[in-house]
Amino acid sequence: MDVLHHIFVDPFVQMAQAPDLLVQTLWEGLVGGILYALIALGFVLIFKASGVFNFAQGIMVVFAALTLVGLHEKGVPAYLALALTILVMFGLAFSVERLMLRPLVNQPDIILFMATFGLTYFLIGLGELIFGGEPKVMIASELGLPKGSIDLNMLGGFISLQKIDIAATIIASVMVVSLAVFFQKTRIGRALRAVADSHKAALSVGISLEQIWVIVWFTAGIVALATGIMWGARSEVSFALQIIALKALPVLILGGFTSIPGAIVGGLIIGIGEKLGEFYWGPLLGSGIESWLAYFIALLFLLFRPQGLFGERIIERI
Amino acid sequence: MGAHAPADADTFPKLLIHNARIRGARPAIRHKDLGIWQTWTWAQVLDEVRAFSVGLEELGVKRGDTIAIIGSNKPRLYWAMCAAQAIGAVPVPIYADSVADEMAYVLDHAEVKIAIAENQEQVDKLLSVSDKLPKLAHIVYDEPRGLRDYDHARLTWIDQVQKNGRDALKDPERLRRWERSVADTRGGDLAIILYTSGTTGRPKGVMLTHENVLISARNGNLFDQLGENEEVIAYLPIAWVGDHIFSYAQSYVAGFCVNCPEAGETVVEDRREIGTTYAFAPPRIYENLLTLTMVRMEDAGALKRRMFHFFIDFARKWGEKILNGEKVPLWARLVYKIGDFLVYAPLKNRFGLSKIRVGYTAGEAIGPEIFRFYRALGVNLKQLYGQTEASVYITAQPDGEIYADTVGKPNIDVDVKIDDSGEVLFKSPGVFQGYYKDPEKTAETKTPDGWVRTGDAGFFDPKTGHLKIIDRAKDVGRLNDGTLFAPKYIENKLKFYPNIKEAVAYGDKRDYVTVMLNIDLVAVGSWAERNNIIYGSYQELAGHPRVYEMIEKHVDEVNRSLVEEGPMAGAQIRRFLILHKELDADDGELTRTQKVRRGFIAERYQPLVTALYDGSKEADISTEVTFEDGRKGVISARVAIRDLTPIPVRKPAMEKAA
Amino acid sequence: MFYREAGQYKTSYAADQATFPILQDRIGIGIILFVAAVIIPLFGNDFLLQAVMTPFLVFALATIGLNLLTGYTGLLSLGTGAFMGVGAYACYKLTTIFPDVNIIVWIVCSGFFSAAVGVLFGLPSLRIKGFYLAVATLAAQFFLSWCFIRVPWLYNYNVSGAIEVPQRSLFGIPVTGPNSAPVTRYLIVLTIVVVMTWLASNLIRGRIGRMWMAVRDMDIAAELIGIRLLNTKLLAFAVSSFYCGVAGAMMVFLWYGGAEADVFSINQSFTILFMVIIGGLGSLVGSFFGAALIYILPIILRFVPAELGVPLNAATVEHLTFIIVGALIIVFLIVEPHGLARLWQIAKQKLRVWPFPY
Amino acid sequence: MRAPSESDIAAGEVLLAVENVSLSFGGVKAIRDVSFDIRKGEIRAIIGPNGAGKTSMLNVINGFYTPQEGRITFRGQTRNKMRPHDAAAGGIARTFQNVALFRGMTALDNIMAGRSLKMHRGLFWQLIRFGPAMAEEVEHRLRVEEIIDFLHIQHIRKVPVGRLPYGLQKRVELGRALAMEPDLLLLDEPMAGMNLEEKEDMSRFVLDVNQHYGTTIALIEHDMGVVMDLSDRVVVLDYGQKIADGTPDEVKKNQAVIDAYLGVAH
Amino acid sequence: MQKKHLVLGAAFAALIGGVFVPPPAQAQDTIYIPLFTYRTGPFAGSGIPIANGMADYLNMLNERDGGIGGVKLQVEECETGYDTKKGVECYESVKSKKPVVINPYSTGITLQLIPKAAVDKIPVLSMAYGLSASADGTNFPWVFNPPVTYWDGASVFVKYAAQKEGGFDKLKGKKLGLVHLDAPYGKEPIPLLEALAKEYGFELKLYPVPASEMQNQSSLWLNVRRDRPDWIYLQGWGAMNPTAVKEAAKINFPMDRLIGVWWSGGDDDARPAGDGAKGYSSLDFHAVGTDFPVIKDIQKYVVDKGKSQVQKEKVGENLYNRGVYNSMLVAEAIRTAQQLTGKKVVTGEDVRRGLEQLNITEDRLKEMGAAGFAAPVRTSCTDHNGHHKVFMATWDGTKWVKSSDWMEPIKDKVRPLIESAAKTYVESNAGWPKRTEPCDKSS
Repeated sequence: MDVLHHIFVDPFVQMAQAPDLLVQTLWEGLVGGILYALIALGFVLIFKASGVFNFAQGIMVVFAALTLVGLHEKGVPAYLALALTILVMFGLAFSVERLMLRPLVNQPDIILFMATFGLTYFLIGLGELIFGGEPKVMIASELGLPKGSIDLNMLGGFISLQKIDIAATIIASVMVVSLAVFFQKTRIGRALRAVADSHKAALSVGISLEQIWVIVWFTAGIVALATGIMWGARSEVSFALQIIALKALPVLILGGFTSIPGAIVGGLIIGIGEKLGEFYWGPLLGSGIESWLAYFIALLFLLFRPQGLFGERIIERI
Repeated sequence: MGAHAPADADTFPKLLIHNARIRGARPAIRHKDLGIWQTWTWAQVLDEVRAFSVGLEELGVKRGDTIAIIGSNKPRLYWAMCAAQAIGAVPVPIYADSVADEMAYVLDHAEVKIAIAENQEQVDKLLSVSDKLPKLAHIVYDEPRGLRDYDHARLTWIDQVQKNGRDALKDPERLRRWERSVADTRGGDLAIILYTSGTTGRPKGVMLTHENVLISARNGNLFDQLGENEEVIAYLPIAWVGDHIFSYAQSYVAGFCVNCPEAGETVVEDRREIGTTYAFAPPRIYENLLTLTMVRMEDAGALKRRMFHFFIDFARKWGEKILNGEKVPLWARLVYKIGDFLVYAPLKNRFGLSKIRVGYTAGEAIGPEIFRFYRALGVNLKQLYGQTEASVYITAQPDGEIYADTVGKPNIDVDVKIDDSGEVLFKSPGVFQGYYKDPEKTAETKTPDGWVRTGDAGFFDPKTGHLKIIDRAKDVGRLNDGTLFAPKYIENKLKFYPNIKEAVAYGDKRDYVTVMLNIDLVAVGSWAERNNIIYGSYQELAGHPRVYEMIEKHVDEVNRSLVEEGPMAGAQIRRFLILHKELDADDGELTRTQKVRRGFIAERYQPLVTALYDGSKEADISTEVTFEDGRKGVISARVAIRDLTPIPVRKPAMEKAA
Repeated sequence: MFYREAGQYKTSYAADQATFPILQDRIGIGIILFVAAVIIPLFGNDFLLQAVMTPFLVFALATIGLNLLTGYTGLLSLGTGAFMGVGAYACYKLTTIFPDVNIIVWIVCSGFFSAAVGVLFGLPSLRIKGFYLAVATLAAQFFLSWCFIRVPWLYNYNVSGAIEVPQRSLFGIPVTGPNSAPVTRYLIVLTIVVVMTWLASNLIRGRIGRMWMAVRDMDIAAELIGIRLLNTKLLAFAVSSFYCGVAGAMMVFLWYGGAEADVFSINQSFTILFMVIIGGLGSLVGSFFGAALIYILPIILRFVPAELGVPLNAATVEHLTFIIVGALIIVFLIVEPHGLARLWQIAKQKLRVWPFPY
Repeated sequence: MRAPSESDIAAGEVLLAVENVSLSFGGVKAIRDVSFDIRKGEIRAIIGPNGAGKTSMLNVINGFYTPQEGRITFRGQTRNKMRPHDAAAGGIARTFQNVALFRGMTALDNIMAGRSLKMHRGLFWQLIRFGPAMAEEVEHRLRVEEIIDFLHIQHIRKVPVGRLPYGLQKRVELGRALAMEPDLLLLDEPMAGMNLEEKEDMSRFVLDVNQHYGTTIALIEHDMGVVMDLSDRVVVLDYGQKIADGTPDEVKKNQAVIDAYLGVAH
Repeated sequence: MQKKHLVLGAAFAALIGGVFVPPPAQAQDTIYIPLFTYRTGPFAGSGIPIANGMADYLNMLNERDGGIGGVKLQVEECETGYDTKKGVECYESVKSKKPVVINPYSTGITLQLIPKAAVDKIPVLSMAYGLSASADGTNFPWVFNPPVTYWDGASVFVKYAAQKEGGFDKLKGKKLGLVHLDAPYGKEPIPLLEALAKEYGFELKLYPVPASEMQNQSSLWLNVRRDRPDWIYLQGWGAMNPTAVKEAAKINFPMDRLIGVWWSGGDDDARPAGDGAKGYSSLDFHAVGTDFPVIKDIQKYVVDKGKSQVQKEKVGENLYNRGVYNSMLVAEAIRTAQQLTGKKVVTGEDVRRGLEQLNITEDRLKEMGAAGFAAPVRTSCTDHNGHHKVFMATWDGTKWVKSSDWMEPIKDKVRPLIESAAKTYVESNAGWPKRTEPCDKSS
């Protein structure tokens, strides 16, 4: 009975007793969730357009952030570094398409998945070779990102909102919205959506498949850069950051591999869910359950909707 | 070797009993069936044959009855022969690919009482002509598939026949009766009637006694020292004397194992699996293998192709000498060893000839290049000259005395002589008893003092003492200017080229020599693919100008070799054409053993022959053809004719030759 | 070239379905086994035995395990590391609770525990397919990793939090623990791997293997010929996890000689998946190739600069190794997406039809 | 095992009865209130224009789809929901419109897989593959080899089916279904995409199966000639509804059928 | 396809056929010191400065003194990536080159090597990391972890908190938190802290950080915020540290009450939080900065000559100096071994004796040019650690500054725990060898 009490009563009592903490937890979950969603967005973009489960998205985050900071360290002004980094990400997208995707076209999914593993290794080696393995400090202030926090005294306590988190939320939202607009309103966007349905349809829009791949990988690169800046600012820029990218996976199964809104909603559910779980229920198990909680949440959803939250229902035909 | 049958085992059933006694546990016959090599030992075969035999008796077979056996190489069909012989009946094997009418003729002529058919296809053929065969009382079949719903009043499954036999044999008296029946059959009794297709006319039934076949087989075994450890694969028509000797008689005499392939298309595969030690094949088989090899190697990578050709050329130079045990420098032996590892042994492995001890080619002359190719690889391929009327063996090449252009020395107990007209005659224990119900023909062939006319022209090579066959005696002719014209000789030269499948030469009593050719679809097709020549059919490919160009080169080369050889220099090919269709046994253009029927072809393609001699550049022809399913149709075509510039004959050489 | 198949005929289905129906293959495997069991132990140094061969074999077994699941049954799993961990921890618990039972028995038995855990986490496979399933298995990976750290009972409340391999002997010869000779451990690993590979090859050629492959190739058709999908998939999870578990136990007891939980991390799972795919999905021999390539290639690469006398520091070599391995993976996939096994198959086919090209 | 004659069939016992079955996906009605029966030993054709619900009907019969309404009685047992593997265990086998072979496996293994239900040796023996397991394997291999022999596919026995031409794949698929030794064999367009010769071969096999093994066959086929030649009785579907049922001759003369087919041709 | 396969096949054949040439045996006129380092992987941030420090000091000895006692040192790095698997591989590959001591630089690798050390006769120096129990020389004759153990460190933290609170009795009822990496390394202080909590009546709160969540600690720090512990001890590593410091700042945790173990005291750990980290302290047992002759020598002989991989401005950082300190211990152990044996080229067995008889006095430190750089170190046959003094270094926003006196660990609490842990270890590892190595008389 005691156990049940701890599970079903206690946490809610706590929530009621310290609403400030609850709000703070929700906020942290929201910010974390948005960042998860950003990484997941990178996955979704690529998966939707090329069917590639891009395991390298995590390392792309690190690589982008590292390039940015690394260039700045070499004396390049922050905004120029940012521009150059975007260029580098384009170069990466282009090379990936040329050297990896094109020769592997029409291969089974798992092979492409594997290839992105190779890409991960390659980028780790390359990144460390060029920029060294030391962790770097994100040049947040140089890029004009705010610092410090807004502490709100309310709800019988205080709620601390990091300005960088607020910025992250805004930037992420802007990116999501602009991507949505890009997909809905522009010609290329429509082609990208078409390609998800059928490659032929995309061709009829007048854009080659190759171009589309470059574009999605480039877009994913930009998303990775944004993620890298945000997350880098929250802690530091190091290769350890790629582990965080794994968190995008439960987000993906939750939201469905092909759904942009799915990635966003999934990210938020996972972010908030795991923070609440860790904060209120974690201590029962000795804390640190965050490492697997997200997967269990996703798995639970999946058992009821095998195609994810926003995935399309599959009718099997024979 | 020592385990040869005692002299009193003078019939095949007696040999079977003997084998079952002394090597009962050794394999007698294998059949690739249901994916694996089902094996029967001699003891098991005896059991099967005995049951079969008694079963046949139950069906009403009496001593002296004839039993037709129709089908491909299946153990139970071989058993049927022995089963029939055991009760004094005479088996008459029939070519499985005969059309119903051909079959009807033989069945009628041989007065067959019971026919043993392999499957539904053969049964259907038999039933379609059964009203013409009042004597045919019953049909026994091997594979029941599709026959379930047939009226079984005159139809029985072998299993049922054997079951009846086994049931009857439960009575010990019945067993003794059967054994008596075996014992009562003598070596001098008729063992089998083999119908020869012959190049012209109706088939003739060659009657052979047990002794004819048995002694010939025994001498053949002695000649090549064949023992019970041999493995042979039975894939040639069972109605052909060659198969009868090699897959039946020699196996019974020596006690070795015969292997029946799974299906026609798996013979090569099956031969490889078994790894035959003793093989027998008409030149066509060797030719096909070689053609296939060369064609496939064309598709190999450049490096591999070069290596292949290097070693093959090397083998052509040294291989035969090594095989013949001649003196060869050490380095050549070493290179040959490397070649053996890289090319020869793998090649033999692919051919299924890795373990071959003795391989024979017979039935027709083999292209010397083809012959040498196999010998160069280390395959002990030899030539043999034989006939149904001789129970095969007339002459054969002893080990170590191999020449591409001879057919060897007379076999054990065989006497050979050449008469004034150049025709070869022989006398041997294998000499047939006569043609069934045809004393006239018998008398034509068999002289009163026991010599048999072969119908082939030949002579003994004074240098080697070997017999050389030039051609059919009646086919050797002369051009109008008196030049010797041996059509087969020329045809064989042409057929050596992988691109040429068949050749028919004309020239007797004409001014010059002309040929009609068939291209080899596999070889030329692959060549066409490489040269981006598009074609839709055989006809189209055969008529293609570039194909003509290529073939013309071959013909020209043949002319050159004729000139070099001297006596035939005057018989150069002046004109040729490529036929618009493949010569086919179903159309009567080839014999069942795939020999060209020159006369028939000349009639059938009369307009073409005329055109060959009237100088036209092309000619129209339409011919009736029989499709595989038996339907008939007409195809017509316009065939181009090419002229060749004769190669000048060097005078001094001529004089010397003369 | 080396294949001389003429004269190798089968007179029974048993012979036709033998493990190595071709004589030359039997000879080849005999030579390989001889080299592995006699030559290497006699002439190999400790580095070869302990840092190359033993790990290679352990990885090969784990790769076979995952291959049974992913390559043969078509179920993608990223929880291999954790299943290996279950084996290792189970073995540790067993041998500390029952120290008198032969350690090799426990190494093998530990597979049953990981099999059970595997079945548990395989349950979602009925409803979830493809990458979704892969991500779902990550739940197992992370949860189990967490357990290895968080359940002190698993590591006997060791202060270090790691499992330490006690010394155990077989016929008086120490086989685990620091006093055991590398060669002893190598031979035990070799024996277990050879036997289990043989068993796996039996399995995949029989009814169960066909059912797995049927599910892999077309699950709907498989169901319509009467195959129960859930049972079949769970069996695959069980057997696969069993293999991984034994590999995990061997990893700790016969290779590392002690381990922390992070040995069985997500990276381990990825490494094994690498090996499966590079080696070739659905191929046992490919599992060995994959393990060799992924594990041994970096070792060789690390030696290359030193052997060539190029003065590169260790870190640079490591970075270059990453780059080269990454690039090689991509190149391999482009050249032969079906893995080294397919390459081997092609080579073998070429040798069989030699000198013909087909 | 003898094949029943036509009069047998007319009076024959009903093997499978479909009663008032309706099936819909979302809002789309694939089958509406269809009833018919299949009698033991007959060859029953299901025909109809494209989209008539023929394949859906087969899917309902072998449990792949569960109909919203109606009952199915197979061998006297009535059910309206059944898992496909239960159908298989009950003796229903089928082939597919688009060949659904296990592409990575050889022809032999594909057909052997069809015998999974009949094999019982467990994991332990499978691992050892010796003694009873091998005996079982050999026993079933023999049965499979008989089927291979029956279908004349000896030469492709060990070829991965993915490499086979379409016609042979269809044959292997038939072999796999036969390996299950079914009471009822459902063939979904067994001759689709074949040339004349292959069609004749396949027709021969279908008849042989019916005769040789006494298997009841329900088949969907577009080639009217084949249908008329092969089948004992024909049921015609159009837009998910049954519009005719009877012997080939009866159906041929049925006005509704003629309209349906002509309607398609418009 | 064909050619491609050919090339690939050849490549693969070459790989498989690639004979494992055993590394050539070292010429025995040098002393071979392998350094297990990790300049790659998620922990490279901490690994790189340490690796640089270790290598640079030894190279400096070669450059300046021509080695130790006239014998050149052969220094070779082996990259482990902080991966146990590669660590074991490194060990196997260097084993045959007769190393005199192994520096595993990873607790995971150390645990693997502890049992092997006695067998292979190669001493393991796990300087202030590894298995705390290995401080017991009676049971672990081949393993050394001077100058302090994690338990010493944790005890100093408690002592420091007590001091600030105004005495040990004031700890009663206080909450002390441990934010630790959820791995054996991070959990190491728990038994001691639990023992002390019982002793002094404070409440111990545990905050584990899973390795995969190192950079995602916000919920954990929310827990901290809820629990409001009075003091926090940070036992972190790699990317966990800067994130923790940042998060602590974010919830306005008083920085002067956040104390890190020495492995949480890297410059890169504090720097990302910038001003927010001001006041954060970490335990340390050696000085920071370049104001020591020995560091100057390193700059002069090694760094300035471009013989180091270090960025010049990073010389003297905390973890760099940690590497230097580690190498000092190695060098002193070799020197001691040379004195004990009279041999110039010493073996692993000699160095083990050297490590056991280590006695770095103030005078010796001065000689080494390291006066004030570290506290004197002394080990013995039974005590392989020494449980030496440590001090607090506090982040001033840009660098670490010493902010306390040298503080003695609570040795009487630590030592019994060590002995009992060693006993447990030996018991659970049946067949653990009894110490047979004789004990040298202290010189």
